[in-house]
Amino acid sequence: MGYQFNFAPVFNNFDQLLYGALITVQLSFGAILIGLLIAVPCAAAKTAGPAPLRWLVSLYIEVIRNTPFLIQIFFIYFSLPALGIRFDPNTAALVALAVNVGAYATEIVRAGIESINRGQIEAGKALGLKGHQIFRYIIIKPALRTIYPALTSQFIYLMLNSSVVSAISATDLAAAGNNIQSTTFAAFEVYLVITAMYLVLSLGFSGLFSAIGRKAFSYPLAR
Amino acid sequence: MSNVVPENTDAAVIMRDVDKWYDSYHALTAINLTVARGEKIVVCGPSGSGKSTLIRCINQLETIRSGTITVDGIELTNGGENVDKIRREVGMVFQQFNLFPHMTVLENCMLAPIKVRGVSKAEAEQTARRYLERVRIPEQADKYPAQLSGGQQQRVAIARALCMNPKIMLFDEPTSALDPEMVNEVLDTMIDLASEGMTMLVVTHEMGFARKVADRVIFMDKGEIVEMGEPESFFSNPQNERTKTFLGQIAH
Amino acid sequence: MSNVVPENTDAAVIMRDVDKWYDSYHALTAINLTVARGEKIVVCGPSGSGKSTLIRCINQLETIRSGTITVDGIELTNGGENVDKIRREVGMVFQQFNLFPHMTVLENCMLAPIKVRGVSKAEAEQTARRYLERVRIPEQADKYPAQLSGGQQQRVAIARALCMNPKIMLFDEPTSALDPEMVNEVLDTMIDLASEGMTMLVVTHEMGFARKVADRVIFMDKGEIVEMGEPESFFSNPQNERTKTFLGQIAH
Amino acid sequence: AAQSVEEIQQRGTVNVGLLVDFPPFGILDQSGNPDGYDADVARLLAEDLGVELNLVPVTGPNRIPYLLSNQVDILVASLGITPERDEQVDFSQPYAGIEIFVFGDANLEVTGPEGLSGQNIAVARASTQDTAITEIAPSDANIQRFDDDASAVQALLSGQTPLMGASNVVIAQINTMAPDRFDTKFSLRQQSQGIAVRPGSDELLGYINEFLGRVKADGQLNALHEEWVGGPLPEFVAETE
Amino acid sequence: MFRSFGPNEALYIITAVQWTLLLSAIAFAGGAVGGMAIALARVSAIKTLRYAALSFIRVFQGTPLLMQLFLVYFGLSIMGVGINLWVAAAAALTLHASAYLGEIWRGCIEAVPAGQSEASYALGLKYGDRMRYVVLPQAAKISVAPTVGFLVQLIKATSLTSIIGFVELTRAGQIINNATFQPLTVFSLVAAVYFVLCWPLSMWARHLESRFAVATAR
Ligand SMILES: Nc1ncnc2c1ncn2[C@@H]1O[C@H](COP(=O)(O)OP(=O)(O)OP(=O)(O)O)[C@@H](O)[C@H]1O
Ligand SMILES: Nc1ncnc2c1ncn2[C@@H]1O[C@H](COP(=O)(O)OP(=O)(O)OP(=O)(O)O)[C@@H](O)[C@H]1O
Ligand SMILES: [Mg+2]
Ligand SMILES: [Mg+2]
Repeated sequence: MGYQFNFAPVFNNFDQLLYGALITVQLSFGAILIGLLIAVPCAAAKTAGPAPLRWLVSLYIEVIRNTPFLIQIFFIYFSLPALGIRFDPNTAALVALAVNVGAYATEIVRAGIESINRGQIEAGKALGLKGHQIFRYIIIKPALRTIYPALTSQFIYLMLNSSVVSAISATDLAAAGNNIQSTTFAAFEVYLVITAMYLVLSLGFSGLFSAIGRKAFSYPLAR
Repeated sequence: MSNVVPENTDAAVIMRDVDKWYDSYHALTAINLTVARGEKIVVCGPSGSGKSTLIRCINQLETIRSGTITVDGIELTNGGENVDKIRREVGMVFQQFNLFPHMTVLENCMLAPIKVRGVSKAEAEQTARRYLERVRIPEQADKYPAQLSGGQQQRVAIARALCMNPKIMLFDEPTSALDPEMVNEVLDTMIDLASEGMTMLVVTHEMGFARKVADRVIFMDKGEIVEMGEPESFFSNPQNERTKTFLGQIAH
Repeated sequence: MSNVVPENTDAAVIMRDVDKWYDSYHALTAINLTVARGEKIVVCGPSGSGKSTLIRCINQLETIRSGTITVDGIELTNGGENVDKIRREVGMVFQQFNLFPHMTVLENCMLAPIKVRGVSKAEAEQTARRYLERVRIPEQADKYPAQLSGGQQQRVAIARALCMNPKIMLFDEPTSALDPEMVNEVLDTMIDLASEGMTMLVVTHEMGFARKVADRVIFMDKGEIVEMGEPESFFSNPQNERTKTFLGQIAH
Repeated sequence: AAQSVEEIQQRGTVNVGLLVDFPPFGILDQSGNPDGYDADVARLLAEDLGVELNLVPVTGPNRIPYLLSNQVDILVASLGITPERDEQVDFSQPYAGIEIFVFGDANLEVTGPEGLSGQNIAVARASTQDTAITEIAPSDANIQRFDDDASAVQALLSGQTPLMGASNVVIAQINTMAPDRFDTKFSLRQQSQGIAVRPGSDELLGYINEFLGRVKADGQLNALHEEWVGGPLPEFVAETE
Repeated sequence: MFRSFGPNEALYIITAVQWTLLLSAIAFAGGAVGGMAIALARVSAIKTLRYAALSFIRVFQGTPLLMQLFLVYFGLSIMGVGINLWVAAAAALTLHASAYLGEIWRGCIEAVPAGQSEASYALGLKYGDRMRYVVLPQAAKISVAPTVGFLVQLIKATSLTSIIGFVELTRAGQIINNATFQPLTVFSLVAAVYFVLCWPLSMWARHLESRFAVATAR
């Protein structure tokens, strides 16, 4: 109603938005990679590890899954320095995202491991393979294939969630938008464009992930 | 062939007073069995009688509560390091094939030799191709399990086990998940293997196979070995009541 | 109810030049079939020949591409409102029973009469109990489907369909999901029904039932009606080659 | 859309946007209601208008959008009067004033803009400090922008940044909190704060200016300032007509 | 002006949980209605409806809730719909929840065997009765576990309303932190309160899931 849309400020600063998007992509991929490196051993520990380790992993998963990401990132950036642990904002964002996605991915990967037929493990044992070899060569790939769709949506959710890291002055896409918005006051226009950019990113991510999935899991499934 | 041979140091498998419990369920009771090298044994009996449990104890896929099992002169104590030694010498073929779906046929056959025996890739491949030839599917080497018929899959499973050069082969109902027209191709492979002198323990209800190949047939019921004998006398003149009933049923 | 009623005004079902496609797959080709009121027809044929498709077209669980189907004098045009009218007059029993698992037997039987015919709850219950009596399981009225045996479930399914007072009943392999010992209890129920004059189209391979009950037997292959005749001549003297082969197979 | 006094009086309430995380200007009291200098000024104004007061907590970066999108009628939100903002909103004469400084780690030698080189400096996004530091900082200074002043203070206190842009008021508070850890480096500018209305609301703005003139003259505003900030209104505010 | 962290501050944070709960309740209620509509549209026979629902899901599952909050908040008022914080938060959360619940429930509806619908057709039941008496009751049973699981996600998602200034649990924590400068204490407390809310729900969801797995295993 009488509102004059003005996208000029947005497009004049589009390079900032692109840079922010680049950071968002970097943060997301970094977190996904580290998150997987956390998740796979944690899931292994939770299915086959000693009791105290299982308990520890459960604690990690439950704490992360039952508290908001925003609180987690405040905690990491503002509270950890009191314990002598200090990250710059983008690193703190990366750590928070990785720790967060690691917990979710652990649960997903664990479900995948548990979906593997016992017969596969027994066949490995009967061939003389050791526990870790069975995990590495027999279990993990089919397990990841089973849970790949769930993992993919979790990764996309993580990328969207990363918009929160601007609260600790990380310089992601949302922060770039906030900066432009706060100097140009074209709030609606800025958020509209950013939202569209996130949509493009998430569509791009799911396209990319399914391409990776097709490549990585090309073996045929039994009918 | 030599039968109840107690202190036979040269036996392939010696089971002495073996008892196996699943929690409170007594699955095997006082099993005594000696298998000579090169001997072929067929195990039959009703469902739930403990046939699978028996042969799974031999390569310790199940742990026993009491008694001793000696395989190829190595005594098997629960969870000890001997388990690894023994599993290297014992090949096993399952009802459900259990091929690794994410590896080609060739990769399925090469994995254990490389990782367990430490042979080179080239050598593992050579061995794998030799055994695939022997089970008569050399041309399937680069396919994935899901692309093969059940009979072909089971033959790959046999080749995979053979690639470890085992001294003893265990078979747990290798043909019962197969469509009827594929049973024979797998049995033929097993007959070949038997004729080459492999020590074999086979759980099966294929009585034709038993008659042709077995040195001894064992009948189990409720966790016990109820009757044991050469196929001729076993089939024509069973001693035990339960054996008679059972043979009557499967003859149909 | 006046509609385009071609020659036989009194027929229960008339199919004229019916063609059915699943995308690019031609499932039914030029089907012509007239079913008189009170007639019992058995449909048989190899798997995939289109038997289910044929009877599912009659109450438009499948939509046809061309041709006409007239049921009880009402012409069925795809998606039109006549569909509702027709479904009220046609009962159907499936291979997999398809009882509603979250309702008791009684509720299963009462749902459609109340919601579709708008009868009162009391009346629906009375009807339901009557038909449960007729299929001989009045005492199961308050159980849930999962608490019944397969044969009992199928009889409930028949009762449920009867509660709508249909003029025609369709059966799609009603006994093939049942354990052998339950087949007869369901067939008996169907024989009862037939003897009371119900128009029935039954897909089944129970040839004993066909001999006893059918006025005509239809043999289908590759989406076509290949042969049609009275049971006596159909079984003793089939004309078509494919029919002969097929009857030879199922006779075993 | 422009706003008129009549419209507000007819409605019977005035919606005033203010910060609640900017002590002592905007805070929440023990029971969670907005309070502070800004809140009291708003109360005075509502009383003067003869209408109910509806205090709407806003955040630093979103203050102006709140106003422009009609969420609030007026901002009494410690909004520093700057030329850029003046293009977006209409400012009243100053009702408060602060001086903003670069402030930080006592062990750090910083005397002017060149001292910011290579340093991390925390500011509240879109605050006057942000603008001022962005203007003067060398290109290799790393300005970290947070959603509000408190987060920036938090970054300084937790050691995440050695420096921040802060007002005299915030500095006073940090010093009571952590005496001797930090000191003032150099002044950025004196900053008057104004009450803001949507552009074109001239009549409303006239009313507010007249109101501010009165309460400055009769000492009411000064009393509030004494109460909350602990000193009289700064000269450059009190003088302005 | 600086306070130290005491019982009053703790109480302030803990009482803010009521807003978190209220927001969650609103979002869940709105999401339940919207989600049901989306789920039904997704399995509808009408192509346009299916595609419309799919686009809705793509957009709302493909963009951050944070942006949705900003957009709804500033956007609706720009369009002349004068709204307050409550309406904005409720609207954005409802849209968000609708998209996710819609997808979850669609899966549950599709998990009801096709034979159930066919039997209903064959009995002459119309769309409404078929859904209401046959399909939805069965889908509902399957949906309990994933729905409870999503509720946890929703409770956590309400923390994002703090970014548009809504004073719920997270924002209360920030405010107290700004006054006390004891982030370790403050954020630990806030996290603990969320944990107390969410953990029992997570456990319940897991319990339901395993019970269902057992039920379907037979
Ligand atoms: N992991 C297990 N836990 C508990 N009980 C088991 C387990 N495995 C087998 N059993 C029980 O032990 C008994 C013997 O089982 P086993 O599998 O050896 O029988 P089988 O003779 O091989 O029967 P089948 O012909 O059906 O394969 C059965 O009663 C079975 O229920
Ligand atoms: N929904 C469908 N989509 C595509 N093709 C279908 C569909 N339903 C059936 N068909 C195909 O149509 C053909 C006829 O199917 P139909 O179910 O009528 O066979 P049938 O004679 O009932 O077989 P059976 O004895 O196995 O039940 C089959 O080749 C089948 O694969
Ligand atoms: Mg067995
Ligand atoms: Mg069929």
